[in-house]
Amino acid sequence: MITPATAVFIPFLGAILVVAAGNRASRLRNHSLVATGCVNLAVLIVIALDRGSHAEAQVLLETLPGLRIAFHVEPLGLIFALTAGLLWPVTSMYAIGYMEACRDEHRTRFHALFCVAVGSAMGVAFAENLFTLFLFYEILTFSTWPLVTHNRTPEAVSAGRVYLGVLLTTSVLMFLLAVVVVGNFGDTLSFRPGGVLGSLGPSATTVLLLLFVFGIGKAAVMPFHRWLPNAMVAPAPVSALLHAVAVVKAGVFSILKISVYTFGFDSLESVLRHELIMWIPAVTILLASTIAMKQDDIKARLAYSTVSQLSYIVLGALLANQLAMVGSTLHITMHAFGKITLFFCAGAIMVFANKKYVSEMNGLGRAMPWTFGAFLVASLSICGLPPTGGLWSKWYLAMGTLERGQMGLLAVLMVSSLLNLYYLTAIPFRAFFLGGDVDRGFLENRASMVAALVTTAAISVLLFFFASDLAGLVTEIKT
Amino acid sequence: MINVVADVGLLCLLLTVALAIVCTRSPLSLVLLSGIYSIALCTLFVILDAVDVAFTEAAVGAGISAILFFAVIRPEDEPVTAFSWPSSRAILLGLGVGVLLLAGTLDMPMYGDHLAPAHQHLALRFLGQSFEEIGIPNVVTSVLASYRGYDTLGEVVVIFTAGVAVLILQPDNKKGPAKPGDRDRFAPELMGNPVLKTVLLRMIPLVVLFGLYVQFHGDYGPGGGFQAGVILGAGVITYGLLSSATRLKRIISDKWVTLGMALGVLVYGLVGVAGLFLGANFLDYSVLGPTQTAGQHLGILLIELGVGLTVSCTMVSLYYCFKQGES
Amino acid sequence: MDSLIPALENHLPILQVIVPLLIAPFCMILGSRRLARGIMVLTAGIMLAITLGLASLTLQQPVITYDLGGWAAPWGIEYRVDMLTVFILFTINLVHMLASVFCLGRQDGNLGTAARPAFYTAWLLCIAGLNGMVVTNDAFNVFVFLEISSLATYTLISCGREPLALLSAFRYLVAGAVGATFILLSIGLLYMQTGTLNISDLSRVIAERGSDRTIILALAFFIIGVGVKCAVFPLHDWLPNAYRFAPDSVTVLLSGTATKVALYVLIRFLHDLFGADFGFAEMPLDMVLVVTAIFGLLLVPFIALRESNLKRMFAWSSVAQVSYIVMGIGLGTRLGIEAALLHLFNHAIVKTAIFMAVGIIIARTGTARIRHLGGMAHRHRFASCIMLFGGLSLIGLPGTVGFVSKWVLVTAVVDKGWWWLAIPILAGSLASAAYVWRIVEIMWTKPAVLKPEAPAARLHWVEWLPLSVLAGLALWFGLNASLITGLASSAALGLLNPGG
Amino acid sequence: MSFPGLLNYWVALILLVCGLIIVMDSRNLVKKLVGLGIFQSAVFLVFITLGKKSDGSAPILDASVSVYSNPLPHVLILTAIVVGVATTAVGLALVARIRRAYGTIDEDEIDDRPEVEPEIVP
Repeated sequence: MITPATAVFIPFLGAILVVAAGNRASRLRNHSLVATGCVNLAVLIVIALDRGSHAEAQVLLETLPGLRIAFHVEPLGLIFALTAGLLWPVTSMYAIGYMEACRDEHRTRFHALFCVAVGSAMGVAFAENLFTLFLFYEILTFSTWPLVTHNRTPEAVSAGRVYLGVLLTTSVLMFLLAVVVVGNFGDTLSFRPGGVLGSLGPSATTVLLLLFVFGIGKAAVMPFHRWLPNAMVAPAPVSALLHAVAVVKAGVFSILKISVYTFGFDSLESVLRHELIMWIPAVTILLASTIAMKQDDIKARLAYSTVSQLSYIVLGALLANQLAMVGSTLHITMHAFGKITLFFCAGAIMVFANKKYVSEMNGLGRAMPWTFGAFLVASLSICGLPPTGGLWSKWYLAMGTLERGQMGLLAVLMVSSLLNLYYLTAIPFRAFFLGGDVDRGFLENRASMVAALVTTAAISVLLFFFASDLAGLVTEIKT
Repeated sequence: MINVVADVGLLCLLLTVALAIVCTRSPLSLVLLSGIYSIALCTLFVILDAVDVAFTEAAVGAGISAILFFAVIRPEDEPVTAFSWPSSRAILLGLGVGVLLLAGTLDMPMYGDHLAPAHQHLALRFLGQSFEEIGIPNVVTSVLASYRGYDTLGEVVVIFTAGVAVLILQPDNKKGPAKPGDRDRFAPELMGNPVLKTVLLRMIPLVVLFGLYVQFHGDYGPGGGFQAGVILGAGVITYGLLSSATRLKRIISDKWVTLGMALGVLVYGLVGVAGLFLGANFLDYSVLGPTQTAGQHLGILLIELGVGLTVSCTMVSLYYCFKQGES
Repeated sequence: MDSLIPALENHLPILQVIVPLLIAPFCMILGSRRLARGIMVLTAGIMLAITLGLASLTLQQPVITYDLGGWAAPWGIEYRVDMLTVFILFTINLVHMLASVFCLGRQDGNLGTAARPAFYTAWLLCIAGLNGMVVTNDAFNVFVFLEISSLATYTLISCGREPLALLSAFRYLVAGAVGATFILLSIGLLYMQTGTLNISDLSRVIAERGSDRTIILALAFFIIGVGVKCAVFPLHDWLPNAYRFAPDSVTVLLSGTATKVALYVLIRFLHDLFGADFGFAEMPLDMVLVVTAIFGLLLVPFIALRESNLKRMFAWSSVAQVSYIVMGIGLGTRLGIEAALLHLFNHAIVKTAIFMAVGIIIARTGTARIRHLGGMAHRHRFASCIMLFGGLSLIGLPGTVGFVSKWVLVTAVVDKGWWWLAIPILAGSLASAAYVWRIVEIMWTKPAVLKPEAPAARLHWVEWLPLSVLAGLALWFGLNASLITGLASSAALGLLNPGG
Repeated sequence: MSFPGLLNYWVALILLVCGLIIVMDSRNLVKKLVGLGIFQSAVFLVFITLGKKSDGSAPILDASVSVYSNPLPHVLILTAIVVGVATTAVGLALVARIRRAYGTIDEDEIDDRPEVEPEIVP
């Protein structure tokens, strides 16, 4: 019986397997980790092919009348789940290599929590209502806290405090409050095409929208973005999968899903001062890009780049038209593949060359050609240049701004892309063309890590050719 | 008229003593003052027709409480200054609360009002029908032991709980070396006085006899198991004070005292359970005898015995425990 | 035999109380500690069984009454069992059952050999008193049984190992006695104006003759008196130290039962005695209770955050959690009471589990200082995980019982039209997250401060079994709360519409 | 309006406040218990006064008497007095133990002592 619930529970099962195998049977643990990922991916593909039959809510438990833990399949969630599901086995392989290279003692805990986090992301993707969404959103928050503080150093612990503090404060004070408002004043907590807020007035809708946009702290809309750069103390695979894909995408995905299925485009358009609200993510896009340019630590630069890119998706959600929605959804996938490649590369540079600052990377290109090659491809995808998938998402987003007649926002998108181009491609440029006289030999000696980053870069390129299928999937939504 | 004058006079006395207590710091004076307070209060209760309550207050407030306080206070607690005003914060708070409460009293029925709601509802039946239903003239005993017999079971359990509590709280003697001599600290000469000793020893049988009278006459006059228990306990304790607690323990060991405490509660409870087995409700005495009043009589006699047993044993137990604490 | 069983069925309300009440002195007579412990657990089991029996009876017949001594209601003392009674009985007897199993694995405080059976006697008296307060329908009888349980509680608290346990017990005694005397005075004033003591009869007479200043005074005295016993925010002073210095098993018992029964008495008196019309329409009781609750749930977590002792920190958290229950009661609506009851049950099981886990850690390490907790999570995994789970429930995260009751509470405030109250409720949750996470951070990420204790003391079944049961219940009711919500909702309905 | 009127209640009220002041204000544990006793006795006085009927007599049935005072408050206060003395006894037992542990019965002196921490091997 393959249902969305299966896809949610397989990673949790994987966590149990990993704990059961433990450090003593480390080979078994590693194999079961990758195998779980592959099984999960297979299940997701089966669900995707058979998506029509899972559109109805599948209720697991009814906590209270009206408060159900239930799953369903719809295009947005499916695309998010497929993205995370495809990247998970790849990241697992990378993580196994990385953690062995770091000789970490707590690998079992690490891998088990990783599984839990992926499972929660699946839960967010397939959530049928706001309660389920919030439940898995919070499990995701708490299960990634030990990963952020994995090193147990004072910096890691204090970064963990910021991480949890921001995410919990926003989610409890605003997100939960918004859920309460929807539960009590909306028609239902379930997600319905066209929205469930028919009876709510425009001012209440506006407040509610702001509560969601700022309350979903994982979307890192400024000023609630501080947790993301802080979370970069975590090991590279965590930054890669969780802080480029699962956690942050869970945030923006939630905003997207809520704007499509809880508000509906009609409600969104009725929001007071809509133009002004759309400028909230736009400001974040520009500011974060500017800050990213100044960062020398490569992971910090990538983190601010993520903050900036996430707001593209939030902006797409707020634009409230079909083109922008397609653009946002595509951007979830495109940015995921691009950014995970960048984080893989950053991790590889850290492990192989023991470098973490951009200014130290001159001339590393010859020692690590695959890594920096992949870095270049992924940078292009983030900037939205052909021949990468990133082009299409930005294309649709730009069309969306045009349809709404927001030339200012279009300009923001363009300027930000230019900034991306500057601060991302500068890194492979330095590696290949500057300071080339030092011969370091060939450093890329862990096949699993290199394979992972090359795979994700290749998929970024492949997505350039298959974007229309994804876009077609999104247009199935009746808005 | 004389009642009213006495009432007002006693109220004034109570107020004076209470104010004195507020300002006194010496524990010895405090205990003596609270004894005076109790006696004034119990006289006032007599004037207000509450003879049973007055009896209890006399036995408890002026009797047992004082003995217990004396067992705890020490000469070294006496402060340098025996007198101090309470802090202004407390006085202000007290005055504030008092004025608020004063407003609340204005709707209350006047003193002695025959038409007050309190005298209408339940009281009418107790005064009018208890003699047919229970068959004893002391209405307080009827209500106490039968209509509200379950409260009295609770009361006995409270006493038992206090006994258990004090037993738990008595210090373990194994920890500290026991000092010889367990005479009362505040009046060693007094208790050592041969005249007093002889007289008091002769009086103990009379005290016990009086206690038994109160126990069994409670149906007809003021008194009952509780007062009797206190008097009996006091008699036994007097013996301990005059000779020594150790000698008293040889006659009535603390194991027996504990047993008696528990047994009294059990007697009371089992009389109630007997009702269950005879097909009635818990504590329904009517089924215990051939007629309703006979059953009630028997039930009340038995439970009063239980009360007396628990109370007297608890008193002795308290005495033992506090003695132990002194050594 | 066949005739005895239906007979027993009729007497279940009284058996609920007299079984422990009469077994307690029996325990004392036996004089053996081992026997006393066995009897204690057995009694707890019987009491839980009686509660379940009563529950099945109330399903057939919404209100069961029992005339003590065979005297009809206003003249004699009456026992009255309805859904609300059963709900509370179930809560406290469940907690008591598990706490007494847990107690088997603990040293019984700082006691001499002679006093050891007495500890179990006091334990049984305490729970008997609490049960008596729940079942009775007589105002004065509430006072008597309150005193039985209170005296036993003071005694149990004083058994703690540290000498400050004595002072804490003494302070609780003074506070408790003042509170109980206020309640007594309130009962006296009510009697003065009505001439009766039976709760249903009182409510009838008050409704007939209307309220006056004396009744208002009685209400005020009652709220203050019972507020002390519930440890409602400004009257909570006795609780933190009492919980901290009490023996671990006693803390476990008290946190799940004593304040809960006091809260029940509050609900019962406000609705069944004074009447909702008087308390909530004529008097601004809703405002008073809600405002104190807001202060409690926003301020207390900050005290907990600065606390240096683990046990006292969770005691402060109890004060904060009581505020949520008081807020539910203060709303005065059906949903409000439902939320209060749910939170009462949830907090009882969660806090009991937390104090058990704390007890396990203290027994192994000999300290409850928070700064000594570094790395404890890796040494005592099971207990730490339970503490974490309990902590998440205190915060009220979805998937835990704490979420369910807070959700219902928020629904209740919105339903009453006071939707702005949702903000302090959520802020209170966040504030509790701060103190819970402080502990989690120390236990999981800080280096160990203490030497590992020499023999790795394994968990005994009396430790893990009750903990697992509680954690299982908390998890199950967090995910599927329909059973407990249904019970709470019908209890609240029965309270507000006793007829239908 | 007969003379004592509400006087008994007012005096009871003052006694109540006196008791509260003693309990709150005093630092001596024995005095606190004495204050508690006064506090409780004020409530007893309220009950007994409300049971009084003018020209009544004690509620022991007798052919020569026609007006009896109300017996129910007497019953309640009998119980309450017993409860009070039980509380006092437990309180005093606690005070005796506190004295053994600290050598004093003054709250300030006890509070001034630093808390004893268990021995810790770092």
